[in-house]
Amino acid sequence: MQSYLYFPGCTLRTMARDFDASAKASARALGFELKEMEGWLCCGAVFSNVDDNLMAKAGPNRILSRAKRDGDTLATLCAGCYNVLKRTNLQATHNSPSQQSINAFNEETFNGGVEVVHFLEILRDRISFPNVEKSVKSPLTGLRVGAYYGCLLLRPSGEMKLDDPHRPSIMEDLLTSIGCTPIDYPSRTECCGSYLSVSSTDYAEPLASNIVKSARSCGAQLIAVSCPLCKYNLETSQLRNGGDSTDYYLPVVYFTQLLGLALGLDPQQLELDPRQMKPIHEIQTLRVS
Amino acid sequence: MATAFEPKIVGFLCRWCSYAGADLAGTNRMKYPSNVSAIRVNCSGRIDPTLVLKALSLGADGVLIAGCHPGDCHYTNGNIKTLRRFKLLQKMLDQYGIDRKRVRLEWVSAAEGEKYAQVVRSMTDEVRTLGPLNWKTKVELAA
Amino acid sequence: MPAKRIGVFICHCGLNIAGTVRVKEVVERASKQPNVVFAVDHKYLCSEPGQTLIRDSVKQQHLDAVVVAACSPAMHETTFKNVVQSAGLNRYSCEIANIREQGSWVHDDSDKATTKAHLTVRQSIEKVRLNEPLQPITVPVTRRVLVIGGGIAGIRAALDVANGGYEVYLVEKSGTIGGRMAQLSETFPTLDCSTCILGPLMVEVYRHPKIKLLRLARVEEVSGYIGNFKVRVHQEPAYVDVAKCNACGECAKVCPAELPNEFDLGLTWRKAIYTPFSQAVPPAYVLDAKNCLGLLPQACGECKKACDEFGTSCINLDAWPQTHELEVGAIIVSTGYELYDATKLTEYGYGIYPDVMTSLEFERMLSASGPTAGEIRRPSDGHVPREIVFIQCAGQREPETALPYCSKICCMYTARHAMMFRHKVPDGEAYVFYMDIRAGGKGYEEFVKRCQEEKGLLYLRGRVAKVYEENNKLIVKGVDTLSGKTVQINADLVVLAVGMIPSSETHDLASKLKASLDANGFFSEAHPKLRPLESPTAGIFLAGAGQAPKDIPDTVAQASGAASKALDLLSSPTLEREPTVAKVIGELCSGCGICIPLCPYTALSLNPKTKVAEVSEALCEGCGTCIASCPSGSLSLRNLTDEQILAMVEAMVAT
Amino acid sequence: MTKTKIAFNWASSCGGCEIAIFELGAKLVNLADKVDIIFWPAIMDYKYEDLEAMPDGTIDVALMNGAIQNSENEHIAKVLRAKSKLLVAFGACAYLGGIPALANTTNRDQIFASSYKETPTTENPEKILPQTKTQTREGELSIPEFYSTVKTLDQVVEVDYYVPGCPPVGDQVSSVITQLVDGPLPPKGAVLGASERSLCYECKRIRAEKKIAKIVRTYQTIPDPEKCLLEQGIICMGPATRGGCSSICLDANMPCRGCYGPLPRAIDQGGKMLSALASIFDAMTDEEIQKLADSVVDPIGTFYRFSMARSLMRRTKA
Repeated sequence: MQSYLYFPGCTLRTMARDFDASAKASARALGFELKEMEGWLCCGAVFSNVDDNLMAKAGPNRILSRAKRDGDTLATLCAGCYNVLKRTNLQATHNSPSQQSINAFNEETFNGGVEVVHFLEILRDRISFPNVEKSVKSPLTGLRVGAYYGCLLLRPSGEMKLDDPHRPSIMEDLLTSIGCTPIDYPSRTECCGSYLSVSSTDYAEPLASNIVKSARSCGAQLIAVSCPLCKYNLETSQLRNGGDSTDYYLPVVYFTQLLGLALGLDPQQLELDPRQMKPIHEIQTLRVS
Repeated sequence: MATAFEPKIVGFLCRWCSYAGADLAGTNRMKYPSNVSAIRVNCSGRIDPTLVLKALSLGADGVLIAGCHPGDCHYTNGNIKTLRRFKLLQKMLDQYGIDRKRVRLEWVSAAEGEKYAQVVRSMTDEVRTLGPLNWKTKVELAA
Repeated sequence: MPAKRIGVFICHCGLNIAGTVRVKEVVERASKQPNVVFAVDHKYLCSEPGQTLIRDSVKQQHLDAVVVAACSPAMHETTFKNVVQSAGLNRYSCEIANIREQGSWVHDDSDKATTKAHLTVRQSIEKVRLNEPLQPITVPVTRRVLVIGGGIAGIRAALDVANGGYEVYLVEKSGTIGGRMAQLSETFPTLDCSTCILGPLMVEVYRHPKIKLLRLARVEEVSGYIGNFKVRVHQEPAYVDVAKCNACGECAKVCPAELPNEFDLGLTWRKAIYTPFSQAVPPAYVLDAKNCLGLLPQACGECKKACDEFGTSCINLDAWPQTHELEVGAIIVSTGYELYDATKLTEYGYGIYPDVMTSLEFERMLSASGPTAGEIRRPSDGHVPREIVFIQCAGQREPETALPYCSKICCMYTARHAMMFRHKVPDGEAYVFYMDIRAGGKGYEEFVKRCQEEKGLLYLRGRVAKVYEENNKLIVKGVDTLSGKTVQINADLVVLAVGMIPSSETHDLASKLKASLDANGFFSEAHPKLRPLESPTAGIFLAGAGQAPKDIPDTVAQASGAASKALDLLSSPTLEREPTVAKVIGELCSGCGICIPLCPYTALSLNPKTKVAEVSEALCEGCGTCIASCPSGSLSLRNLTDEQILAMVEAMVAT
Repeated sequence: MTKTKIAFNWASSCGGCEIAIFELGAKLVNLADKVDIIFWPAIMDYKYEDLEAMPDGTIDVALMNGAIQNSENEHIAKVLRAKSKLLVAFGACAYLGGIPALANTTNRDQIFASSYKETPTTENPEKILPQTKTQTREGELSIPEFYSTVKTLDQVVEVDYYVPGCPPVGDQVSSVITQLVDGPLPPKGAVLGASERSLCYECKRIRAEKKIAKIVRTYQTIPDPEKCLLEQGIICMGPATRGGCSSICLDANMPCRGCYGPLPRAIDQGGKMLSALASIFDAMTDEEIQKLADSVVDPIGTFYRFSMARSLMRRTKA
């Protein structure tokens, strides 16, 4: 079975276990495996992307040089980790003075050469969406999903090169291939507030709720994301706006969970809770009647 | 000792692109090491591997040939003919045991002052790390 | 022959050289070189006193050869060769040592710069020692000019050359001359109607006895060299006899093939037989063979029937393409510009939302002859827009994602557009997003100010992040950097000031002309300041936006400049060429033939009698590729022989 | 009348040059009334002592063939030089280094290793290598010192004339000897018995356009005997090699190997041929060019087959 070296990252071990589980399960269903890399550690989150703090870059460089021992491709799920690792690898290739001091500090020379890919890329470029479509067992026909990208998947576009930063389509294409009806809404590439939701909630909160509103007003039944932090912000903003833990108006799920469902996996295995399943039940009952 | 070593690099620059590019580096006051002194030829196509070998045997530590980018040659494709000779020369340099880094072919356009400066910087560094060639003495010692 | 007496002259160039290079030391060391009988320095050798110094020293010191160590030969080689010549020496007994551009300006360390300067001087001494006196090669000049591109630049240049008394071929790829300018409604800053000022010039070209207009034509092949170009031009037939056609338009009425009208950028439709626009020159219909239902075999022929009925019968569907072999002495390139593909700027949604349009499309809409007869309407629903947003620098000054450069004209026409809008829709609101206003030019700043103040335009200093559609409005999200706030405008129409790029065939043409292009694909000039009208390739001159983005006044100025350059070249029946060409040592050449196929100018051939190679000096450009390939060393380049190159190498490495 | 005193001697060579002289046969006899051969170890029993015993300048013309590869070669070259009025480097080895000089692509240790240890036919369990001095019961034995770098004759002694060829062709040899005996003597350093133009000048093959789309080696094809070999993709050194050999190899449908050496104005025979060959590669893109370049097997061995010792670089990095 084709397998990809895989970097989960902290959140997927804690808050976002569902992301990790659903991705691994869907991968298996699609005939490949996510093989967790040896001795991974925290990618340093977006803090590693600042230029003037080399210490923060030591972590991701270590991860990559370790990954390089076991392969030249490293798969990621969390948009944050993806962004950090891909850009760290890119910076390393330039072998700048700062890179040299990082290497000196880490006592291991890393000058790039790891292809950091996002799970979505594997589906698009290696498996191909038509093939995904072939392996769909129970298509989510009629489910209106608003794909939400946020920033880290796409920007800076010059470095990430995943998709058009202004009008991306990779998630929509995936959703279409599993039967959903993707919803185009203006805020799908806007910022969710990131960590500001912790430090300065008042500023971040409107950003997130706008996204939800905009998705909703365009008729989305559900938002699909690829970043635990985005998911957190989109959900909590809804709680703050009168929703409560048992029933809030626009469920946010990981795209891998929808993929899993379409591939005929069991909701428990994908760690989908009832309220997230609600819209899916709706369309299914719709289909029955 | 090795740090004191300043390589002597002979530069053959085509008049229309690379020499103009080198001039541009000057006009923009870009700084680069003084190890390459340039000989202006009309076209990189003028350069014959024999001249490169002679330069090396005379005591040059490196030779830089620079011409227009493929397709931009002022003489249609003189630079392609240089490329043909260069690739075969590289093969022979390997046999001689002369590091390929000592003989470089670069495309530098009249607009690429910074590229020229960069080429000179990197080549000077590389040849400095390789150390002196002094071929003549090597040959005599090998007697 | 006795050893040459060499004089070395070293320039301070003020502090440009002397600031880093210890000139006195270089003089000192130069004077110790073999054959150097005189060495001296001067503050500015290129100045009159400097030149006199050289001239006098040559006489007093009885010098046979001179080395001038100064700026790049690209700057003053000719100057100093002239000086040496005026002092009675052969101009090829002068060599330039470049100790400024490739010396003092690029090295900080005074010791190193000085040493390098010395080596460079030594190289030149070695070269000049072995130089042979040469006489320039004179070649005849074909006193005719080819102008490529029939826009305002080509029109102006053609007229100037023709009025100067020489024949001109004007090659235009489309069915009419006029180019971009014909598409404009008004022109800034004077607001006079574009076609009104262009029209007469177009007619003048058409009527001019010395101008031969070749429309629907393309340059296929260019050979030869300055003064003696041979150009093959391929011309598609118009299928309509210009002499007979009275542009009645009956043919178009019956033509069944409809397609987007390029002149209106596809905002209107035209037939397969059509006239590009009402003032087109020549004033006749053209058949667009590609979109005609069929000529071979003839599928329709309605147009011909109609035309014959009306008695004019000027349509000939059996016309064939023509090939013209032109012989000209000079070529003026005025190939103009196209617009950057706005669909690449996905943040603005051009091509997705019908009401996002380019400035040129808006321009057509403003034009009385345009799709809406000058009314401003939304392409989507034809309503008059109330809120309109102009986005300047769309895809410009963005090295990472789009064009790195500024197209120079957008600030001006955007002001005009916004002003025209407010004029036509008084109760409308016009917003302009800009980075900064570049209104350098006579009356330009005043014009922009006037538009802003009189018409109450809202200028917002900042970029637009994205444009998207929401209930029939275009939501424009941007930032106003002056207030530091993000702004959202719900607009009815968005106009993008997209940048100018070289027209699509520029690269192809450039390689045919052997003329180089710059990093952005525009024709590069021989010198950015001192020779802005010439391509580095001798005999080729540049006019208009094909060389760099410019507005109409600049284009016309450059066109007239290029024309006078061409006239200058044609003014004498012969011209002198560099004699530094290849030569064969006949008694050593064996005629192996290696060199023959290598010459791009077919200057080399094997003499059937002697069986050895020969060089045609009129054709040889002196690139030296043949010399490098000659296995016997019996080919050599005048004044850049292997011996000279090696002497220079030795001068550099043997210290 | 006094006869011209001639000496022949050999250094590091195959003996082919000796045979070339011997093959003069009758001509040699005709020379007999003009010349007196006073030293010719290959043919008659002379000892070095005999040579060393001669007063300096005894010999009028000495023709020495073979390259200088060991101390004996060098010693005898010096002796011969002292004893001779004119010294001629005879044949490719003396003039250019010849085939022996291909040893300059390796070195003494490697040569010894392969000759005395590695070759399958070698039986040398104690791995004994040649020593210049060996102690035996009878006393010390010595053999010449083997050089790492093969030299041309004029790299160890002053040489008056050169005669190229491996070996020099017969009629050239006799005319050279006659010229040296009867005079007038050519300017010092002249190359005798060869043309000033390249072999192509006397080559009878038909030339079309010089273009090489594919390199072909002689064992891979039977070339068209009418057409230029280079244009058939076979590396023929003709263009970079002196004529005068009456193109015997070409007549045998074999390419020129370059034994007549570089042309008067050529800085370096091999370099010049490399440049000429590469220039006519029928390839425009980087990949195509690389492919053709890679298909040239052993550039040094091909382009410097006979002229390694006299080339610009003279040897590979030891």
